[in-house]
Amino acid sequence: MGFAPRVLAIPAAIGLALLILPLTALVLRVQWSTLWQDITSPEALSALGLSLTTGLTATAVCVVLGVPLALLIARSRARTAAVLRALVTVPLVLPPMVGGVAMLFLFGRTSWLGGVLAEWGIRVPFTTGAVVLAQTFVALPFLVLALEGSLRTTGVGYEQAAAGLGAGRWTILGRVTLPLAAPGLIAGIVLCFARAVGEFGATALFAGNAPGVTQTMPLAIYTAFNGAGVSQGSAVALSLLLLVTAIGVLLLVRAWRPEAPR
Amino acid sequence: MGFAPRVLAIPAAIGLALLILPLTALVLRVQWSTLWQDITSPEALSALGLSLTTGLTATAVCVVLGVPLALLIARSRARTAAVLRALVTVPLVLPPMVGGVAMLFLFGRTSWLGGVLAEWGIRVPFTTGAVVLAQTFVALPFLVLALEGSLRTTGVGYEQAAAGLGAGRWTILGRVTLPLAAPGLIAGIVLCFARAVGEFGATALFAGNAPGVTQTMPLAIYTAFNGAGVSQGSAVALSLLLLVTAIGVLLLVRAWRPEAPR
Amino acid sequence: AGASGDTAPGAASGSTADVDLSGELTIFAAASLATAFDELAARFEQRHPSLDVVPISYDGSSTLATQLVEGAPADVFASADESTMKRVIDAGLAADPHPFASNTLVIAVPSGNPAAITGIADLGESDVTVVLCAPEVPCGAASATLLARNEVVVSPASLEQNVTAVLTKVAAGEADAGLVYVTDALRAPQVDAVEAAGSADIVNRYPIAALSEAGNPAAAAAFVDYVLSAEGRAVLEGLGFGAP
Amino acid sequence: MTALDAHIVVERSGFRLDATVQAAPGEVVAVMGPSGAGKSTLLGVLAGLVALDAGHVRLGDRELDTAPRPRVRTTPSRRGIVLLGQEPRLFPHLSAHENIAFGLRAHGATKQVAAAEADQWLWRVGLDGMGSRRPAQLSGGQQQRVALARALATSPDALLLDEPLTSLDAETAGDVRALLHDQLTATRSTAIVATHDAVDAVALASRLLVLEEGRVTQTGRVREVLAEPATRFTAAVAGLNRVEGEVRGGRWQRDHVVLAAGDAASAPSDGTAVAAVFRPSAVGIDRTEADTWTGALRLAPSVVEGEWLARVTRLEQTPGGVRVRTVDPEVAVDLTADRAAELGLAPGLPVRLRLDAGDARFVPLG
Amino acid sequence: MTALDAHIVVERSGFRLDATVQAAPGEVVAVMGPSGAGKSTLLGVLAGLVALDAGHVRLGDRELDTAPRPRVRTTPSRRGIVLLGQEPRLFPHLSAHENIAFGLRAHGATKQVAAAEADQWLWRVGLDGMGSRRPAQLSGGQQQRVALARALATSPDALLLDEPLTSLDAETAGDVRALLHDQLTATRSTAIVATHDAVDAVALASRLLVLEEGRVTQTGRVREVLAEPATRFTAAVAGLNRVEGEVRGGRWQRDHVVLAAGDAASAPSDGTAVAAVFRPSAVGIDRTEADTWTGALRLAPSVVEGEWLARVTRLEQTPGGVRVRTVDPEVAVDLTADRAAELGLAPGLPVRLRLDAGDARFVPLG
Ligand SMILES: Nc1ncnc2c1ncn2[C@@H]1O[C@H](COP(=O)(O)OP(=O)(O)OP(=O)(O)O)[C@@H](O)[C@H]1O
Ligand SMILES: Nc1ncnc2c1ncn2[C@@H]1O[C@H](COP(=O)(O)OP(=O)(O)OP(=O)(O)O)[C@@H](O)[C@H]1O
Ligand SMILES: [Mg+2]
Ligand SMILES: [Mg+2]
Repeated sequence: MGFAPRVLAIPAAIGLALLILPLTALVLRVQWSTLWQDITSPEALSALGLSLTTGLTATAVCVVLGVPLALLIARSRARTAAVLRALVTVPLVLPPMVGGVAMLFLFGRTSWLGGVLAEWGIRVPFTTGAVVLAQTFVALPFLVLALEGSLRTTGVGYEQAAAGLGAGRWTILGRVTLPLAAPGLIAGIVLCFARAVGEFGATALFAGNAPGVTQTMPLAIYTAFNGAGVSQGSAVALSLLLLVTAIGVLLLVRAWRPEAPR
Repeated sequence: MGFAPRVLAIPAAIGLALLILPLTALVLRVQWSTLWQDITSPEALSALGLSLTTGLTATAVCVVLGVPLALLIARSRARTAAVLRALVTVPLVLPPMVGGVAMLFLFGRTSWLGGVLAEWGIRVPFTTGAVVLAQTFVALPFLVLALEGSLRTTGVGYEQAAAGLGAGRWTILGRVTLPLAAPGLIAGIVLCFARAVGEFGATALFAGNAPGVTQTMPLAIYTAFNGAGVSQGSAVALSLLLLVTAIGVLLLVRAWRPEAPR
Repeated sequence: AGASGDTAPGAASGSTADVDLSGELTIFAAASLATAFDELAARFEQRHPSLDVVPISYDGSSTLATQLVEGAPADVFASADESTMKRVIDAGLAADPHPFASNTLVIAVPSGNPAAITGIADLGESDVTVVLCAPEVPCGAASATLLARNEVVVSPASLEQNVTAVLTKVAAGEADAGLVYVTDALRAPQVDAVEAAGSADIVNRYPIAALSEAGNPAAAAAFVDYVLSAEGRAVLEGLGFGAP
Repeated sequence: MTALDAHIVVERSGFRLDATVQAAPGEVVAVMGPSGAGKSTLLGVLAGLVALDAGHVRLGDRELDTAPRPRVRTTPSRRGIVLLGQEPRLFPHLSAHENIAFGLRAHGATKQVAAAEADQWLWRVGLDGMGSRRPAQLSGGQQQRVALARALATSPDALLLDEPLTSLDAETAGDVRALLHDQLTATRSTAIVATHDAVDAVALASRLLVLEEGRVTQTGRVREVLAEPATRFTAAVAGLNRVEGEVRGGRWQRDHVVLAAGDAASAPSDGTAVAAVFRPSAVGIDRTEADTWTGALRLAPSVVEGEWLARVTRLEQTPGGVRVRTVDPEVAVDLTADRAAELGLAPGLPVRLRLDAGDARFVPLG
Repeated sequence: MTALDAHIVVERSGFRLDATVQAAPGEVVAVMGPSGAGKSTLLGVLAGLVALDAGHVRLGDRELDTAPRPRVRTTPSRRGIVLLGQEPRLFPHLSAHENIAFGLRAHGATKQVAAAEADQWLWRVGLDGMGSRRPAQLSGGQQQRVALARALATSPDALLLDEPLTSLDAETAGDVRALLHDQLTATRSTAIVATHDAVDAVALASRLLVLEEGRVTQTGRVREVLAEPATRFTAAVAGLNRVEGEVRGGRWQRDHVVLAAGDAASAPSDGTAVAAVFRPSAVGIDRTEADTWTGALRLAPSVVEGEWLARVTRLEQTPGGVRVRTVDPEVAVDLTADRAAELGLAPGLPVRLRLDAGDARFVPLG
């Protein structure tokens, strides 16, 4: 544990156990007989595909919007930063379902914006786009806050050195700022993707639960859970499928680590 | 924006708008006539109290378990760290509802662990403790990942300097490691608390929904939302109450920033 | 199939079978109807080969109602209770709902009935862990009425958000008993049902309606008729739903 | 024509920098000054990293900065100026080779060209074969050399070097200094070099600017400044004693120290303030007859030209022998280790110092 | 009895450190060596920050480290050793005052005592009134002084200083050097000081250890090592020329350079390898009659004792004048600026060098 007190290994182990043991209990209850069938059903696969597509899209959107936002906050004066950070934190606190209601209120047809969009023939809710929007809404704060922490820790010393060498702003961003904040950026992307893929409440309300269009894995799990009685067999099977896939994607993200410092 | 390209202000603004506009839409729909009544009802206040107590307790537990875990990961070799990080990420991906089922499987009285606990006269589900446990389970990964990012960014240089001065491991932890990783630690605590307070799915399944014991704000909001009433007025009112309170707590966390670097 | 429903609108269903329906049919249905409506939709689609029944969106009735009010595109809405249907009607999205099924409460106990529950009076025992639906949601309201009628005072360990949560706790053995709908109890393998005295009087009715903004009004009306038809009813009854 | 022309005012609590710097095209200017004098701040302003509170920075015919209004501030990357900061700040996530290539790429070199040049530069600073190491895997001096190579490789319009040769041993420093000199001469770069070492100033620069507490106290050709230091600090840098006194009747005098002032006698009038500047090794030293300061004073003859009584305050071992510091006035005396042992000096003892007026230079105070 | 006794072996790709270090209680040992020689690694091992691959570290009668087995490794905080690293690494989140107090607190001082002592130390290093500043608000030299104060304040059993006086100007460095010397003497600390400056070594240490490419090439009393450098590096540090040759018939010879070897003649036998060591200023220089190297060779008389032909490779400006570097053999010659101008030297030109054998010291090769 580097220079940390060695006894801290004990709480660390407890923490790890707390996270892992429930999953073990879950795996122990899997009905192996129907597992293969459950996870290869067309609905499951379509939900998985949708989850991956929307999850990755939402993560990409979060990176595009969140990295600039994190930079803005990290390089603002203390007071401005505090306000911005509070604003970013708000959607986190909201139970996702309320977030979904809020988005419905914003984009739904009874709202001003929804009305305008409807006149242009654009309907946002109940589309795959709405799923991405809902996931972005709930996942963005994670990326922003995690990255901002790392950006602040890194400081501006190396950016100054790069500027002193005559590097332009984009070069500094791409070759210095982001690589140095890579641990935070990657943590942010992981949190963001995980949250987007696991997103349930906001999607259920704002995008609906239409198989093939807006029914992502969590919704499929929810439906399986509610519908098929309490055997939970297929819900658990689907959960495992989601888990394994998401971990697979995340390991790919980890593998991409261009220039890790130290 | 420091040394970052200035055009990035545009996506930053879009990101911020995406996070804030839905909340504005929500506030616009508040039924001001019944607002006061909704948020001062004894049930609402008791749920709020419970949410704050359990949320803060869960955050404290997360700090106690998560800081060591983050240190362990941040100071492990790359390969070990990757495995540990993947393990920590797993619960993030799981829809919380499934997490609740998993915890029920682990601590329920039909399980081995639950049986042992029951023999000692301890029942976990349906208690406030279960709420804290569920919240800890879903919130811990956020603290760990956000802090780990910052710890890795900081590196061990200053810890070496402190060790070179003869400082013991606890001194290094308290006076050097954590203060230097403060941005990440604070980001982690904010994410953790927000996630704990907003937690709904796992609590609903694992802890149940007994007013005063396990009915936290999100559960109260959900109940109000699904209630037979014609409008979601009180659900929205309760959401606002939760929001304002949580932001208040988070601003207090921000105010506590012992020794911010740079 | 003969039409022998006690309400008039279903009478014509046999004849509409011959109408050549086409396009897509979108159905929003309460989560507890999932098994039944999947079956009904499949049969209906078989009857009308050129009609495409879009996979049905299941969710809590309240969620579905909110979505419909905010513009969700759907042709048919089947709700789990009448007050939710009323919200949709009040928004001007549907005109005449038809009750098409009903449900009554039973006591669900873990298989084997470890706490030896024999009737509703046992739920008042202090050493029995009971979970109920929250009074705000339909099954909770019904449970409260039932308990009140039987003058049983229960201190529930939890007031669950929906039937599934009650069933999960019972199935996991965490609760000794819970009040759920018959159809739910039937679906759950690790759960046994115990008759609750007086439950027959407390009936929950499921209304269905074709939506006024339906993209495919003909198909919507036909599907409503089909659900109300004898064949539809037979399917529902096979899954434990009572007559409306 | 001047390549670089700046009047720099920076205000900070307890510190104010107010300095004018000019450099002709291709000229190398050394900046020296005590710790905290404002050298790094000055370079930071020129590089665009520190904001100007008043004044201007001009490079060639471009106005880079002006303040307070109209406020102009050119972004660092558009200045055509490269700064090697006092902390080398090698990018920890890039290898030594990539660090050098970074500067080249920032100046528009293609990938191939940058890689090839970086290889060459590694070789030039004696780090052949270490290109793939991360900075953390290099020693302090190796890092310093990579940082220098990174800055030099860019061959910019103007180069700012903040203590480029610290943490290098004498031999390596000599080689790198020669490399730096050759590079600056070959590219005819306008350069400003902050340094603490007179050797660097003499070897690299043609002009020297002395900065003390935010102000320029002396400027001119390097050797001239070092030969006629205007302040105690500059004298210390040049390794000389500097004692301020005044000229009266052809004699230079400070308290009880009197020297025959040859050419200083041509000073316009009596009472002119003049500093005597002389090498520590030019001063002769002897024990007094008495063992105590008061005793020595009692025995002291009246003022003798070129001789005075002093008290030892500190003995410092130096490679050449021993340096004896005395008060009043503050004068350092160098003597060999043997002679020091023979004299048996210790702090507090009185000594008799001798100085041949021919060994001193008399510099009128500005 | 030795306070510190270590045999240190560290293996790294392309680098192997294998050195023995000993220090008596209260002794100060200077370590010098070229950049990348392993000085910082050596100190890192002693401080417990770098793992030993073989050997041992003993402090007093405690075995701090042994390797490979039985492997003992004492945690840094239990060693009673304090290291001031090459990078000062002031804690950026603590003020200067808190940084100094940190070391004191780590050594068990109470809050009040630590605060009071920290104040005193700030004053001693000339940073009175800057205690509340964060490191980022201090100049490089000010940071260096805070770091030094932070390390010295702890008064540990053994003190390791890695280039403690870099980035300080001559005057401040002198004051801090004196402070450091007084402190080391007063506390009778055993100390190891890595430095690049012979001035530091002479002023602070009694023994000097020269480390080159991971091996100890010379060790002994500081002045003796500097007077009789065993390697080119040490000669460079001492500012001397060192030419290896051999003694034959009472004459020292290297190629066409021949000197009358006075005392070296007492060497056991002919053919003994002996290095001639002499100051650059002791060498006389003249233009040859011919303007080109080949021409000069043609005109050269047969070998003359104390005179040889050489070619100029580099001219370096120095504060004292000009240093002319020549090959073969490599000899540096110091001359005044005037004389250099008069000679009109340039790289490539042939010159005639003269050296009085009395100015050279002959050191048999070990
Ligand atoms: N960020 C800052 N905020 C406030 N004061 C500062 C800041 N940076 C430097 N200073 C102060 O400004 C003065 C000049 O600092 P500067 O770094 O320019 O000195 P310097 O001449 O480079 O010294 P050194 O030789 O020690 O590097 C110092 O007194 C320093 O304490
Ligand atoms: N972490 C590392 N991994 C691999 N090699 C290293 C590492 N750190 C240092 N080295 C190498 O070990 C050798 C010794 O380094 P060290 O820092 O001890 O040198 P030094 O004598 O202190 O040099 P300097 O005077 O430049 O500070 C160098 O060749 C360096 O490149
Ligand atoms: Mg500086
Ligand atoms: Mg070193």
